[in-house]
Amino acid sequence: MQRIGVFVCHCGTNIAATVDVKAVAEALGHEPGVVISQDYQYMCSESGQELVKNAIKEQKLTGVVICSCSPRMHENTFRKAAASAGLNPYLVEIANIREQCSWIHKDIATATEKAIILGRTAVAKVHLNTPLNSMESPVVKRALVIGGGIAGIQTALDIAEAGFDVDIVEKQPTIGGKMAQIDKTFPTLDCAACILTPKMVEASQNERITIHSFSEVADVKGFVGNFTVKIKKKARFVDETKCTGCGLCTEKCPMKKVPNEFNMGLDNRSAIYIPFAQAVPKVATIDPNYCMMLKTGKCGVCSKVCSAGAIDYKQQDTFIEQQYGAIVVATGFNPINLDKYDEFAYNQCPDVVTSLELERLMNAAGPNGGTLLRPSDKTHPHTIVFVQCVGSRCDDEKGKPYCSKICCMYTAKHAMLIREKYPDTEVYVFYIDVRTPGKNFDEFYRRAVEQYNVHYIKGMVGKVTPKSDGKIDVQASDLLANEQLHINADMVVLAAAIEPDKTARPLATMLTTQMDTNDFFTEAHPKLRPVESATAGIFLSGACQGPKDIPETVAQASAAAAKAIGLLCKNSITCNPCVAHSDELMCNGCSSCEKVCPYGAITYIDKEFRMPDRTTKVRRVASVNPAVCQGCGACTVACPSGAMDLSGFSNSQIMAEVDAICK
Amino acid sequence: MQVKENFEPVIVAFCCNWCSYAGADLSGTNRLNYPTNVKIIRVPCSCRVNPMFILRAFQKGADGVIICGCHPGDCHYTSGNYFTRRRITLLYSMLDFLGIERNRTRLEWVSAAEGAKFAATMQQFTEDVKALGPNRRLEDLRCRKQ
Amino acid sequence: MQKISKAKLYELFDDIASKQTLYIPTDREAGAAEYRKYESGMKLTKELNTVRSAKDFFFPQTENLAEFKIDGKNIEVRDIREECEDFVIFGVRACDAKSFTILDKVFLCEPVDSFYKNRRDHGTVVTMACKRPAETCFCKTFGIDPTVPGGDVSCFDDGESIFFLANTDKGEKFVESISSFLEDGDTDKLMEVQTRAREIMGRLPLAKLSTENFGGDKLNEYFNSDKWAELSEACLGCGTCTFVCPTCQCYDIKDFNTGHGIKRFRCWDSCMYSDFTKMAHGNPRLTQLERFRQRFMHKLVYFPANNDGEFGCVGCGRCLAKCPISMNIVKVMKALEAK
Amino acid sequence: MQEAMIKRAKELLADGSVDRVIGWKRGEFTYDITPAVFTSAEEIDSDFVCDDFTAANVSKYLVKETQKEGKVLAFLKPCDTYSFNQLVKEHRIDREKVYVIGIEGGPKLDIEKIKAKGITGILSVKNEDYTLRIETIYGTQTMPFYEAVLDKCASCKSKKHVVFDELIGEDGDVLDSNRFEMVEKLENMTSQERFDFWRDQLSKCIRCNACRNVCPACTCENCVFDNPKSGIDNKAPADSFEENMFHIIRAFHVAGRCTDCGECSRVCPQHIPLHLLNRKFIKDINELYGEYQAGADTTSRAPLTDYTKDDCEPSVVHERGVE
Repeated sequence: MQRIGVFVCHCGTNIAATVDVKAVAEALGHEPGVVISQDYQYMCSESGQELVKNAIKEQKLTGVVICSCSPRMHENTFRKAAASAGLNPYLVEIANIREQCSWIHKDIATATEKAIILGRTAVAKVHLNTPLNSMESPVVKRALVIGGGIAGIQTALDIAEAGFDVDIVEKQPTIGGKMAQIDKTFPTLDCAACILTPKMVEASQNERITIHSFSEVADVKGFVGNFTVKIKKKARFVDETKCTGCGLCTEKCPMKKVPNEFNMGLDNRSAIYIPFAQAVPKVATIDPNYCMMLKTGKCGVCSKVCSAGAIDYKQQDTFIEQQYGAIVVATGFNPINLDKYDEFAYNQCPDVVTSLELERLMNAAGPNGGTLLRPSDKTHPHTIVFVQCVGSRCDDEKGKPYCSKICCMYTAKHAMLIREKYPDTEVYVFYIDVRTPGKNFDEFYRRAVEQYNVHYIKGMVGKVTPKSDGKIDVQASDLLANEQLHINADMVVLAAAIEPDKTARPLATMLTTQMDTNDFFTEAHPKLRPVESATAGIFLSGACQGPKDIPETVAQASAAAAKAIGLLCKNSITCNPCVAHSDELMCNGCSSCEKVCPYGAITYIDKEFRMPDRTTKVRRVASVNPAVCQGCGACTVACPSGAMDLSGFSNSQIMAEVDAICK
Repeated sequence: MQVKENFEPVIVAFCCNWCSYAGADLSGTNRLNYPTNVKIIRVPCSCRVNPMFILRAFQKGADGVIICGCHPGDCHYTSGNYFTRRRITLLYSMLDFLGIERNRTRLEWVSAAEGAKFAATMQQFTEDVKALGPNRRLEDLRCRKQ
Repeated sequence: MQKISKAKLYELFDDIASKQTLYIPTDREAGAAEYRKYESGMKLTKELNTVRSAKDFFFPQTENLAEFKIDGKNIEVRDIREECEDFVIFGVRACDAKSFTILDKVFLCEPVDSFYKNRRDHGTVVTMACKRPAETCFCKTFGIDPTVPGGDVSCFDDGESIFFLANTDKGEKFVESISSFLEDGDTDKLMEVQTRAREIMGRLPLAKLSTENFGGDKLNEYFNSDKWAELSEACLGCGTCTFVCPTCQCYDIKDFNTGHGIKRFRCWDSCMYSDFTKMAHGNPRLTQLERFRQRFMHKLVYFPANNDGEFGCVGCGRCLAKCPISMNIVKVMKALEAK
Repeated sequence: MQEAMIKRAKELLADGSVDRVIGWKRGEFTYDITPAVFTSAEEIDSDFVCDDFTAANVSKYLVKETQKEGKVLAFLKPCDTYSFNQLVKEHRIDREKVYVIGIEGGPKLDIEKIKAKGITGILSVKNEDYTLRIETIYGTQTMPFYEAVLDKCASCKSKKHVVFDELIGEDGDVLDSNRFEMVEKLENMTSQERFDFWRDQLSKCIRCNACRNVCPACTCENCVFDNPKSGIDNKAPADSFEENMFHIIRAFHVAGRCTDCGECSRVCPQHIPLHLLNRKFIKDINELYGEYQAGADTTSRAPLTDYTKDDCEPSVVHERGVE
C-alpha cells in the first residue's frame, strides 16, 4: 500500500497569492494513497526540507509529491532531501504550481483548481514510481577545446595548468582567432598581438596541450565523462613535423595572387602560406585552390626549395579518434556578410570597409604597413564616416535582432586612433545609442568626444553613394538637430554585426547541445550556469555563447575551464537512471528501437528462454546499455510491442498523468 | 458545430523537458498568461510521446492535445524531434482520415527561450479547441463527465 | 395454423414495433445480414442467416455488471441492474433457436446469471423454418430439423404466407397479440415446402456427418490424439469462430476506469486467445494446440459430459464460412473419427 | 502450376534439401483451403493444392517454422514475397532456413463475393475461360471471373517476386495499380463524411483479432492489446472509442512496415475495409517522405525509423484536402 506525502509550498507569496495553498493541501489529502498533506512557507528552505524528511521517517512514506516551483529549479533539492531521509530520490515528484500555475493565472479559484489537478497528476504518477539507482561511469581525464581563438587558448591553458591533458581543434592553419587580426584593444589601447601571441606560444609549448590546427570535429559520440570524438585533420600538404616555418617556400611560390584572408582580402598572399608571422604552429599550408602543382601537376617550386623536405603533395585528410571527459566549445564569431546592404555600397566601393578591415588597414602587419590609406587609390583619407549598428538591433531579415555589444567601443577606439595619428582627419560617427557599460568604457568614449573631437551624431546613415571624383556621399540624418546631412567622405567604416561562426550549428547538432534562434549556444541557465550547456559535459567559452569583448571572453574562458576541471577531477560521475529498458519476454528483436537510438545504446543478443512447456527457445532480443542511454524515449515509441519502456517516464506513469488531468 | 456556453475544454500538453517545458516555465517567469485549461505533462523528449498517450487523453476526456518539442535541429537528443515530426504527422493525418477534427491536435516547436511563443500558442490552441466544442468524435462515452 | 399473407408482413412488423422493440435480420450489405432494430421500410434479408449469431440478444459482447463510484478515498458500489424491456426477435433460424437452449443450460443453472435471465425473460423468439439450406449447414448432425424450428413461436413460409405456431406460453401471448393480423390457413403447400427442404437437407455435402463417435465418454480417446497438432497448425489464434458461434459462451470480466469511477463489465472471451483463463501462475494451455483442442473438446466431449449428452454445437456453419484459414469443427470431427 | 509445384516439392523433400513444405491443403468444399505444412510425398499427393482459392499468405507461418530445426520450402506468391522480406528484415524469419519458390500470383477468388450474388449450396467452382461455373445443390450458376476476384488482387501492386531461390513460372513487374483510389475518395470527403464512413465501418468490428493475427507485420510476442501491463489492453470494443483505438494503433504499429498484402480485409468476418487505414499511411509516406515499399528489400531504413532535416511539419495535414 502506498503512503504518499504531499507538500504544498507557498513560495512566500509567489504561489500563495494566487493559489489557495491550504485548499490544495486539503484536496490532495483526499487522494488515494495520500497519508499526509501539508503546506509550508518555503518548502525549499532548510526547515521546509526538514518537514519533508521528518514526514518520510515518521509516516514511513513511499512517495513524495512537492507542489512548488518548476522541477527544473528544485527537483534535485527535494530528491536529495528524500535520499537523506532514506527514501529513494526517484520516488519524489514535483507538481509545478508556480511557473505553470500561480505565475500565469490571476483568478484564485481557477488557479487553485488547476493546482489541485496538477498535484493530483503528480500523485497519480508517484503511485507508479519505482526506486531507481544511478550507475557510476568513469571520467576520461582529457578535455577537448573546439576553437583556438583567445577563448579556446585561455580555456586550454587553464585546464592544462590544473594538470589535465587538453586538445585544441582549430579549423584555420593557426590558432589566434579574431584577436590576432585586431590592431589595438580598448579601452587601454595596447597592442592585441603583444598580449595574444605570448599566450599562443605558451599554449604550443605546454606539454599538456596538443594543438590540432587546420582540423575539424567530424563526429561526436558518447556522453559526459566519455565522449569519443573523431577529428578530421585536413590535408595541408606540408608535413607539420618537418616544416621549420622558415618561409622560404612562401617567398618562392610563383602563385602570389591569392586573396589574403588574414588581411580580410585587402592584399594577396602566395598559394603556400603562413597566415602571419607569429602563427602557431608556424607551419606552411598549401592552398589547393591556387597551388599550380595540385591543380595541374606542374610547378613543385616549394618542394624544391624546402630543405626540410616537408612538402607532401599527396597528403590526404586524416582522421584521429580520441576520448574526452569534457568538451569546451569556443567557436567564436564572424562579422556578418554585408552583401545585402546595398544602401552602404559595401560591394560597390572599395573605400567602404568593415571595422575588421579597418583593423587590418591600420595594423603595422597589414597591407599598408600600418599607414591608413584608402584601399582604392592608396591616398590618405581626410574625412571618415563610421556607421554603427550595421545589421545589429535590426527587426528585418537582413540583420540580427541583438546588439553586437563590441561595436561602440571599438569604433571609439578607431576614431581616437585616427584622430591621434592623423589629426587632419575629420571623423564622424553615426550611432543609434552609444553603449559603454564596462570598466573605464564610458571614460574612454568621452575622451573620443571631448579630447579627440570625434563628431558623434545620433542618427542613421540612409545612403552611401560613391561619386565619380572618388569621394563618397554619405546621406544621413541628425536626429538631435533634426536635419538631413550630406558628408563628403573619403572612407566609410561599417560596424558590421557579429554572428556565431557558421560551423557552430552543425557542431551543436553533433554535440546535442541547444542553440538559440541566432545560433548562439544556449547556456544551461542564463544566470546561474552561464558557461555550461544544457548537455552535461559540454561547456561554453567566448563569443559562441553571445557577443563579448576580450576581457569578458577571457573571463568566461577561465570559467568554462574551471567547470571542465571540476568534472575532470572526478574519477566517475553518476549516470541518469531514467533510461530505457527492454522487457525481454516481450521483445521481438525487430530492430526498430536500435534504428532510432541516437546513442547506439541498443544492441541485440540471442537469449535462451525457458518456455512454459519446459522447452527452450533462443530469441533475438534488445539490450540497452544504461551508461550510454540518455533517456530520450525514442525507442519506446518505435517499439510496437511495448517491450521498451523508460524508467521515470514509463508508459503507465504517463498514462496515469493523462488520466489524472482528464478526469 | 454548436459551441456550448461556458465550455471549458480539457487540454493536455506534452512538453519536452529541455525546450518546451523550459519555455513554459519562462512564460511563467515572465508572467505571460495562458488559459488554465492547459495542463502540462513533462516528457524527456517529444519523441517520448506515444500515439497511445494522445488517444488515451481523448478517451479520458481531453478536448485537445498539443505536443511541444525543441525546434528541429535543436533536440537535446539530436534526433528525437525529427522522429516525433514524422510520427505525429502520420498520426494526425490518420485522425483526420477518420474524420477527427484537425484542430484538436497540434505539434509546436517551442524553445526554452520562447516563453512568449509558448503562452501565445496555448492561448490560440485553447481558442481553437473552444471553437470546436467538446470532443465527441473520439471520446469514450463511459468517461463523459456526468 | 394461423397465417399472414407475405404482402401484409411489414404491416405486422410496424404493429409489433409500435408496442415493443422488434429485431429482424436485414441486409447490411450484399451477402452480409445482421439483426437490426426494425424501423418502417426495413426489409428482411434474403440471406439464409446473419453473420453474427442471435446469441447477442441474450448474451451481448459487452455488458456492464456493476459500477464503483470513486470519490477521493471512498468507493461506493452501485447496482446497475434494471429490468429489461420486452423485445421480439423475428426470423431466428432453427440452429440459433437451439443455441438458446444450450446457453440456457449454462446461464440459467444455479447460480442463475441474472443478467442473462433478465434478457431471456423479456425476449420473445420468433423463428423461421429453413427452405434453402447452404452447403455449410449441418444442423441435422445435432438432431435439429430446420424445417421445424423451435423458439417461442415458429414461423413457416410456404411462398405466399407466413404461418405462426406458438410453442410456449410467451409464444401464445405473442400470437394472441398479433391475432388481428392472422387468419386460419391451409398447410398443404407448407407440407410440400417442408418435404422438399428435408430432401435437400439429405443431399447436403455434410449430411452424413454424425455425432456417434463423440460424447461425454470420449475424453481419453481424443484428448491425446496426435491429430490435434496437424489440425491446430494453421490456427491463427483469432476469435472469429468463437465470436460468430451461437453457442460459445465464455466471457471475461474486466474493470474500466472512467476517471470518476470503475465500470465492471463482462465481454466475450475466446478459448483461442493466449490469455484465456490466464492465472497468476500463467496460462494453463500453453500453446495454440491446447487452446484449439479446448474449443473442440468442449463442444464435442466436455459439454455433452455435463449436459446430458447435449453437444455444444448447432451446425449453423458460421465458423465454416468465416474462419480465416478455414479450419472448423467439421474438419476436426472428420479428422478425429478417421482412425 | 500445381503439378509443377508438387513435383518440385517432392524432389526437394526426397533429396533432403528441405525437411518440410509449407503450402495449402484442400478442404471440405472447393474453397475452404487451409495453410498447411507437409512432411511427406504422400501428404502432398493427397492434400496439396494451389488454385484460385489459395489466397492465404503463408509467410507469417515461417516465423514459427524457422524456429524449428531443419529447412522449410515455402511457395510464395509475389505479394507474399514482400511480407517475407519484411519479416527477414525484422529478424523474425531466419532466411537460411527457408527455400523460397516463387509462384505466380492471383488474381485469387473471394468466395464471399460469389455468395453475395445469392449463390448458395456451392458444390464446386470452376474457372472456364474467365467465367465461373458454379455447381450448387440448387443447380448450376455462372458469373464473370473478375466479379469474384478478391479486393486485394483487384488492386494488385506487383507481380514481381522480390525474393526467391527459384521460380515456377514467370516473374512479373511492379504494377501501376489503382490501389489508392478509395483512399483518395475518402480524402476528398468532408471530415464529417469521413467520420460517418468510418463509424459505420468500425462499428461492425467484433474484435475477433483476425486482422491482427493474420497480419504478417503483427508478429509481436505479446501484442499490446493482449498485455494488461500496456495500459491499453482490451478484449472487446466496449465503446466506439475502443473500436477506433484498436484500428488506429494497429495501423500505426504497422505503418512503414505494412506491405499492403491485403490479408486484414480478406479475413475480416465483418467485411471492414481495414486495408484502407494501412493504405492511407502508405500513401502519406509515399507523398511526404518519398516512395517506399515495405518488404521490397531487406536493408532500407523504414520511414518511421528515419527522418530528414527538412521533413514537412504536421501542419501539412491541415493544409491539404478537405476539413
